[in-house]
Amino acid sequence: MSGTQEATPPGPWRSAFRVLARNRASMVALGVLGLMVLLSLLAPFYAHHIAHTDPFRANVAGSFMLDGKTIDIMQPNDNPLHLGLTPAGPTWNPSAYMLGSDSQGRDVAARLLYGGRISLLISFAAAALCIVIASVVGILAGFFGGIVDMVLSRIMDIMWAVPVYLFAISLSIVTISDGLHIGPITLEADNLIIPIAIIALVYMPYAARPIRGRVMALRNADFVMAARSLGVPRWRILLVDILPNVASSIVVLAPLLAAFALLTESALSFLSIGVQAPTASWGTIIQDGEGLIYSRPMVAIAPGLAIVIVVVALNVLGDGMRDALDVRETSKRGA
Amino acid sequence: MAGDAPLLDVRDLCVSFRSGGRDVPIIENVSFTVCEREILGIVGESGSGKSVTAMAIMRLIDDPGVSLRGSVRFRGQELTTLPQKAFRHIRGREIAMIFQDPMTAFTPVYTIGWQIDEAIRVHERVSKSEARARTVRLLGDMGVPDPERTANRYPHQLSGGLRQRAMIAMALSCNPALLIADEPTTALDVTVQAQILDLLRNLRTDYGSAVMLITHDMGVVAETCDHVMVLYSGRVAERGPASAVFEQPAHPYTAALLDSIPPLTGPRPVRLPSIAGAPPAPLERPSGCAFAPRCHYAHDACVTLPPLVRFAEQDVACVLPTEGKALPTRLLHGAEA
Amino acid sequence: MLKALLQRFGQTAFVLFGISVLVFLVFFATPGADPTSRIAGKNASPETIAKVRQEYGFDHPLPVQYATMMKKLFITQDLTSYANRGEKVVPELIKAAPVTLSLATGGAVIWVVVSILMGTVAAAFRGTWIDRTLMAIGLVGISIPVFWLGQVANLITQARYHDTWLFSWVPALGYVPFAESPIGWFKALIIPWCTLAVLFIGVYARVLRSDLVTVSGEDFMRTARAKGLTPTRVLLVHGLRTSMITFVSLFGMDFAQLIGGGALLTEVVFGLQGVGRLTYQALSALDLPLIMASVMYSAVFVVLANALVDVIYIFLDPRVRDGR
Amino acid sequence: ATVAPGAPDSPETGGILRITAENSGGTLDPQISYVHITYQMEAIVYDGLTTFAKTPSKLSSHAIPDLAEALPEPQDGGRTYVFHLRHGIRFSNGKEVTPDDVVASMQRIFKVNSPTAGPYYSHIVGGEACLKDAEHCTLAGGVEADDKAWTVTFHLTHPDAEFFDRLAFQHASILPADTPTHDTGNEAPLGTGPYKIVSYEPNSGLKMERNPYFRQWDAVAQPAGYPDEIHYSFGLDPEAAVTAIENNQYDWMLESVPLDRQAEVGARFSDRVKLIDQLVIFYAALNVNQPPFNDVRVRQALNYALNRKAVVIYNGGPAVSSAACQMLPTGAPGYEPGCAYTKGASPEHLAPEWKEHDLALAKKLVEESGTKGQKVVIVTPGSGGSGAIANEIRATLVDLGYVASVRPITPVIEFSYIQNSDNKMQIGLTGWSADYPSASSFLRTLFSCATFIPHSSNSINASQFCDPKLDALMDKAAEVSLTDQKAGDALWAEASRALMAQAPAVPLDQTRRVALTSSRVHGTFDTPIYEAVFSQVKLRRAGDPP
Amino acid sequence: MTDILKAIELRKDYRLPRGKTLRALDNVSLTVRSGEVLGLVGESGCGKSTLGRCLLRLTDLSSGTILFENQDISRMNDRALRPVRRQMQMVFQDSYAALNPKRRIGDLITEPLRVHPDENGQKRSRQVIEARLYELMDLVSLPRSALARYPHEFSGGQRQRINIARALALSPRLIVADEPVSALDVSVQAQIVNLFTDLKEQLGLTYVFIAHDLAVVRQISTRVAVMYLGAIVELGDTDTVMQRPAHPYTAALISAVPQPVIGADDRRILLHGDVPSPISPPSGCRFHTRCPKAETRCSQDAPQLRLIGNNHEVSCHFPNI
Ligand SMILES: Nc1ncnc2c1ncn2[C@@H]1O[C@H](COP(=O)(O)OP(=O)(O)OP(=O)(O)O)[C@@H](O)[C@H]1O
Ligand SMILES: Nc1ncnc2c1ncn2[C@@H]1O[C@H](COP(=O)(O)OP(=O)(O)OP(=O)(O)O)[C@@H](O)[C@H]1O
Ligand SMILES: [Mg+2]
Ligand SMILES: [Mg+2]
Repeated sequence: MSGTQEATPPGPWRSAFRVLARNRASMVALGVLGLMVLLSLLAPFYAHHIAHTDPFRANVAGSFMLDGKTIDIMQPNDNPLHLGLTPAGPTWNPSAYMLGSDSQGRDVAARLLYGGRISLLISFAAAALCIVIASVVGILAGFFGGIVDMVLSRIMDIMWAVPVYLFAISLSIVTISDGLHIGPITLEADNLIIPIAIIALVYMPYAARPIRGRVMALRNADFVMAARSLGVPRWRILLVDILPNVASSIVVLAPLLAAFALLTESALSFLSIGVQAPTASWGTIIQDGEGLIYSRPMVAIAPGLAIVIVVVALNVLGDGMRDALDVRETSKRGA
Repeated sequence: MAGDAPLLDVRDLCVSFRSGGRDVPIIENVSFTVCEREILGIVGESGSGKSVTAMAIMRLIDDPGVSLRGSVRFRGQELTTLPQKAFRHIRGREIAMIFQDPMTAFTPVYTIGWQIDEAIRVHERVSKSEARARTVRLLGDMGVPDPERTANRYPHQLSGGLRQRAMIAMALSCNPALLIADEPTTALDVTVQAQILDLLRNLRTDYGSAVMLITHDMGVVAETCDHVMVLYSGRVAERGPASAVFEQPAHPYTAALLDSIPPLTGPRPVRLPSIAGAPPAPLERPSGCAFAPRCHYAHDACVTLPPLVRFAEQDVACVLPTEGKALPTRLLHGAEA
Repeated sequence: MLKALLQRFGQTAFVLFGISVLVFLVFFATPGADPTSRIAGKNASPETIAKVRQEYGFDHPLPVQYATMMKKLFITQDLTSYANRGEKVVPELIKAAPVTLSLATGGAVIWVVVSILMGTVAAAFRGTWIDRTLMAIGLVGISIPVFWLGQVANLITQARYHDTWLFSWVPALGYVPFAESPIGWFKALIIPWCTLAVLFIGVYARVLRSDLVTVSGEDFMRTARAKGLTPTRVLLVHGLRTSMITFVSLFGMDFAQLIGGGALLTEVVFGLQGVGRLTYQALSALDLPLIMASVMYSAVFVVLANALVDVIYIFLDPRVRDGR
Repeated sequence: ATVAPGAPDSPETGGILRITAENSGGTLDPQISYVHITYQMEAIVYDGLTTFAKTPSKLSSHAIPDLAEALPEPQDGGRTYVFHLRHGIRFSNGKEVTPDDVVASMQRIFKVNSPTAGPYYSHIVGGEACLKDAEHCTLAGGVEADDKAWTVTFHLTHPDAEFFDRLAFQHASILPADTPTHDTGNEAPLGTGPYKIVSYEPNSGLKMERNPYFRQWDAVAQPAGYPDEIHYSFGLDPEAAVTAIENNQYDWMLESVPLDRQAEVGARFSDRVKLIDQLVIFYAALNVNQPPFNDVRVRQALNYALNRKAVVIYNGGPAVSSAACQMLPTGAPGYEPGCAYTKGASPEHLAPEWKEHDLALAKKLVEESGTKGQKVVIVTPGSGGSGAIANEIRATLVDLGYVASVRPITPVIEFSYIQNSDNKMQIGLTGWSADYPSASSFLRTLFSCATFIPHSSNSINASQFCDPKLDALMDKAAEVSLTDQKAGDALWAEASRALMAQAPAVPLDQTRRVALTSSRVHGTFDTPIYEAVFSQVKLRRAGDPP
Repeated sequence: MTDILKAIELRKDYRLPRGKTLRALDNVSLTVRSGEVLGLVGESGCGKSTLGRCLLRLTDLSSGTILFENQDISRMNDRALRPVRRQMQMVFQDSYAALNPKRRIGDLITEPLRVHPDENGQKRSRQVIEARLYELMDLVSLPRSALARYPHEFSGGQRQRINIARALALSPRLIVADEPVSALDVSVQAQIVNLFTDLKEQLGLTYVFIAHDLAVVRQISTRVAVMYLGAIVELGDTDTVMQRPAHPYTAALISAVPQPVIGADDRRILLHGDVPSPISPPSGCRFHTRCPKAETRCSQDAPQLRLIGNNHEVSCHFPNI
């Protein structure tokens, strides 16, 4: 199988990428994610140049133009008691409250795009942070074993014994009340780092356990034994032999964690303990929409759909990456 | 030694898999016969297509990209076109199969006895207790100590040798006419292997079954088989009565294979005769003789695919015999003079 | 066996201790969490506040407070809430448990049955459009935020289409005890069950399918086919049975988390007064005794369920039985 | 049909009233609980010596006699009151109410550390001592029973114009003398009203049945009840509650109809909607000790700049919300219309009502103060509608040139958070509703020097406002009210104007409750203090015309 | 000939779950003489690999002493062992598992050169490393084009060559080869066996060659040790042991090997039963449960390894002299 072609063959990463590139579903998912990211990056452009609104500024007393007519954003009702004010509904016109207004008179479509920025940012950042922490914990526990493993595993046991959402909610409520003050570092309650860190932390055991398991398996692998018999120092074994081999397991976790993070973020924000106003995320928009679900369900439905689409795309991508990076798959191809 | 009408008649069997958008031919035009009570050995290096041949006969390849050509006749009945439902009555009852790794070939969550009972009860309408009685008897016949208790044990509780015996017992549970054994002793120790081979050898007298024994160990073939077929890279290199093949291999590959086995007795060669290189991957298989790139005797004629020709008692896919340049008779090296 | 049991017990105790200390410390580290002024009531005079502080023992050092709280929680079981004065916490939890148990059990029945069906069918038709469709449905199920799904379900069944024949039977949100009316109980819970199950159906169907696919490449599946068994029997009796081992371990974890309050979003959206919602309310009200009790409760359940899964393992997998 | 004991003999008597609420109110102990829903619930279970009318009346109506035969004349310059107890009133166990029960109940206020023990009752002679040493509280010389004359005499350390109102508040409910002197929690003590609480689970529900020993003694103070039983269910959020009531699964909900549903409810069930006035004011407290609000011009600027129209819209539009210009809600004693901070008005020249915000003037004031560009953090409860208003204030402050941000805080903590001077709150959103109708419970409670306690979370004066001149004015108003209600009210109105001139808060709006009933419910039962008196709900039987 | 490695009464226990222990090595003593090839045979699970690893100190011993060139290495820690490591290397059975799948062949082979300083204690330069690399590639007949490739792109035989090249990089004196040819096809096996033979001649190496295939062991080794259940039962010169096995187990083992010759030898000694579990080994002589010659004594006292001829040791009460 070797020797016939002279050109340098692709490395395992590159060839995995090629497999991924051939997977149509993954590519579609990647496209959808890219589109979502692009749309959210375009949020200011949309808000300023198309919709002409400030999606963070309350505008209940205002009005807008549609087809030459002036429409009040908050529309009074003509029931006998004059009860209730209903925000403008979807116009399906990108330049004028395309998806309607929320209860503060803000353009839902523009907020959806801005919310996407925050939701995606949190989801990606939390996944990245989680992976970093989990890798450190998992690799330390798996590689050094013994007492290090004992302590870290017990900590993970404790974290894992509390349902994930409960854990996240507890941490959020605690930090939301007055931000976070650790020594000289002060994080205001509305700092995005707080939800990011919380989400990263609660999913840490989820990611760290498989990493630990993988490292433990690798620690007893023949090639590590071989490296030891060559007199390679431990830190170098860790760096050169273990890390690159757990890397694929770690990378595969990324999209899944991003999906979890997005769902968790939206749940926290839905409970008003995630992203704090005036910043918007898809979860906070759903929360805004909860108060309008009977009169203007679109406010809650639109961000929900956005979440579903992104999470589906992340999961598909995750599946594709798992197939592409599967270690057994690679070895089978070479056998 | 063997019955006259062939029990199993395989003609021009070809199997290919789709992979990476291409058809990968794994075995090409493999033909052979197995007669009643005969033991046929199929040898070849890893990846030469031995298992695929066996699985193709049993129609056990469920890869969606597989394509199968040729004919497999069992007692005159064409198997390749038989509907799945009808085929199930042949599987396990007429043709049974045992696999290389007795560790993984049993479902881990059921007892050995349960699994053998199941094999009996699929094909015959017997009560549970009758089935169990037969299971116990079979296990006893296979030399399993304390068969009643063993039947109630789980696969992981048995040693490799016992497991393989149980496997054979399961295969024999419906008295099959043909037993296909895919490397049944590779995972076992030599001393245990000797016991299992002994068992297999006695099957034809005790159960009247023919055996297709797949192995990569020439020693096992020499000790056990009546006939032998040598596969090289998915094609038949040579086939014929074992005595003839071992005495005078007609294919340079067979000869080289035999030579490269270090002898257990007699003088030790300083260096072992070895074959340079490695067998080609299916996709890189030459269109001519697949062995030519590694062959001492390769010459211009080898660029075309050599047909199977009759040489002495065996059939061989090599041009040498037709060119009259047959290989020298093999020194009976290893046997104590 | 006894030793293993003791070890388990020790681990449980350790985990509980760790969590309780953590909760306790975090609570007192939270600014504004000092419950004294809330207990005393708005506009209470400083004397009253001092009295309350003394009465509730907030003037003792933290370790003493911790010990007192643990004693009240586990031994005398008369721990009272800080937010709802006079409310005993343990009975609250005991009353909330059946709600959560009903929700989780019903949801579990649905998701187990449906996901086994989906997973098995998809595996049996591997590579066909049936497989792809089922797995895509599962994926969407995984991706829907449960609180959103619940809201949409409510919108449809409680408001938009409540007047139609389709949903006119749907009762008001809330829990109906089984003992009070089994039919009411069922009607009140069926929509929450389905909502809760959607996520898990997706997860389990996918896990089961991929497990079955992996298993179908195993030697023993080939053996089973070689015996002449029908494909259905091979898949169900040999494949599914073996795959159930992973399935059950996953199930144990998830079910435990739900019983322990993990279904709180569902409980919140459907107005079910279960453990999850209780915990959420306790957290929102920074009601330490209730937080402590419910977190302990949920940890106990998670740990217990893990132990239970180990036991079930022994039934399902004879290899585990022999300590292999 | 035979009528149950204590029930009005009317064809509308009977049935079960089903009430839903999102949360229970915690402890049932009437002398401890300080939440509105318990107040409302227990109004028909307990009685005080005085009470508020349980039939429709004005918002500003004062206390009337209940267990007392009549309101006694003040003696000793308003420091002594002799109450004649009614005869033959029984607790729900059949025991008669005696003067000793009254004395014990007054002592119990201190013994159980009732939240209002200090602010409302410590001026009873012996009260201060009781605050310090609750266990041995006797109120000796303060409350005296006379079994022969069947009277109870109260001695106060100083005159109190609101004494009857305070005795009407639920913390002064009369309980049997042998009621345990600790928080009874989920067990309700015995009461004298038409109903008794028979079961209570804070997370699922509460049941009331008729008190078999109740006989109506005064149809206004404690009328006999129509429903045979009253059931509360806890756990349904308001959205779901509306749906459930629309579908006639419940009769009444304790929360207001959420904004989202008001249009729908108004259109489909206008005959089943009740709009109930409340004595409540929403406001933003401005910390007069923290920049930039330590400058009166900035406080006035914000008052000018904030668009109350938006605030009204957030709270449901003009039908249910009205813009507030002062810290006394409309309808409170001493309230006089007048708006200092709207276009064309000033503290010296009041406009009759709020018309339009005046951003230009506000900007000018800010310019003068030289505080532009400073950072302002708006503290708001983390959930509910306050967030939107906080956001509106943020936008306004940004318009005025500040760098403003919103900090939402868990609702349960927010109230005490903004009170604690250690937190250096600048501006905090909150609301205040009175326990009884009086000007002092708004002005004096929220803005007098005495109610600012530094470094404490129980410092109701979140603005940290202390002006001895205003204090003196309020003292005078209280004193005059003792003898001349009208003159007193005028003084309170003056105090309110004086307070607003200093603008230690931004009054936002006053809202009405939007209540929805099932189609079974009729009868008038909405009253100002209790908002609804459930004993007065009449339920249609099946088959009755709707 | 000098002794390069001396193992004295090695014992290795593995802890198993539930407090059981498995004695994988029980009082194994052995010397490896400079320049010889010591073949180590025995059935699966008898402790061959464990012994191999212990000899190289890749696992900790439970007890016993190992002298490498008269230096006690049995208690050294990883750091102290490092200089010793370059003198002794291991080649593994599973050629794929022994190579890090994520690294290029060139990097894998030069790894030891990079982590060990040269004779003068200096870090090796790129040029030196490269030169050595090409030397090694030639030694094991690998094409240079292989350098930039990854392990999965090679056949089993080629991978085993890579493993051998890496083991040779630091010019060790002793190589422990743990079943290096068992996973290979016969035709490739012959190539590798020849390679081992050639390298030994060229570089003057000493091998401990572990295999379960007696024929291979006979081909390559000068002395043979036969193991059974964690103990050495027979030890002697290859020809002596193969032609006149003294231990009944060795005899059965040799006779059980199938030979590619028709009608070779039908006087087979068939053992009964399976190898007992090492967790609960039989009392007395461990082989007595399967031994055709077992007597009561065998189940009571365990025989010691004793010299019965020139260089020929056996642990049996009734050896075939
Ligand atoms: N399902 C499949 N799809 C693609 N290729 C396959 C499949 N099954 C087997 N092959 C390929 O067919 C070739 C022959 O495989 P086979 O299992 O028959 O070899 P074998 O002779 O039995 O070897 P071994 O001695 O290792 O068992 C191998 O190259 C293998 O990779
Ligand atoms: N890490 C370990 N933990 C527990 N037991 C082990 C471990 N490694 C090996 N063993 C056990 O020790 C015994 C000897 O193992 P070892 O690998 O040395 O045998 P071996 O002779 O090399 O076998 P094989 O021929 O299968 O490679 C076996 O019973 C094995 O199960
Ligand atoms: Mg095979
Ligand atoms: Mg080994």
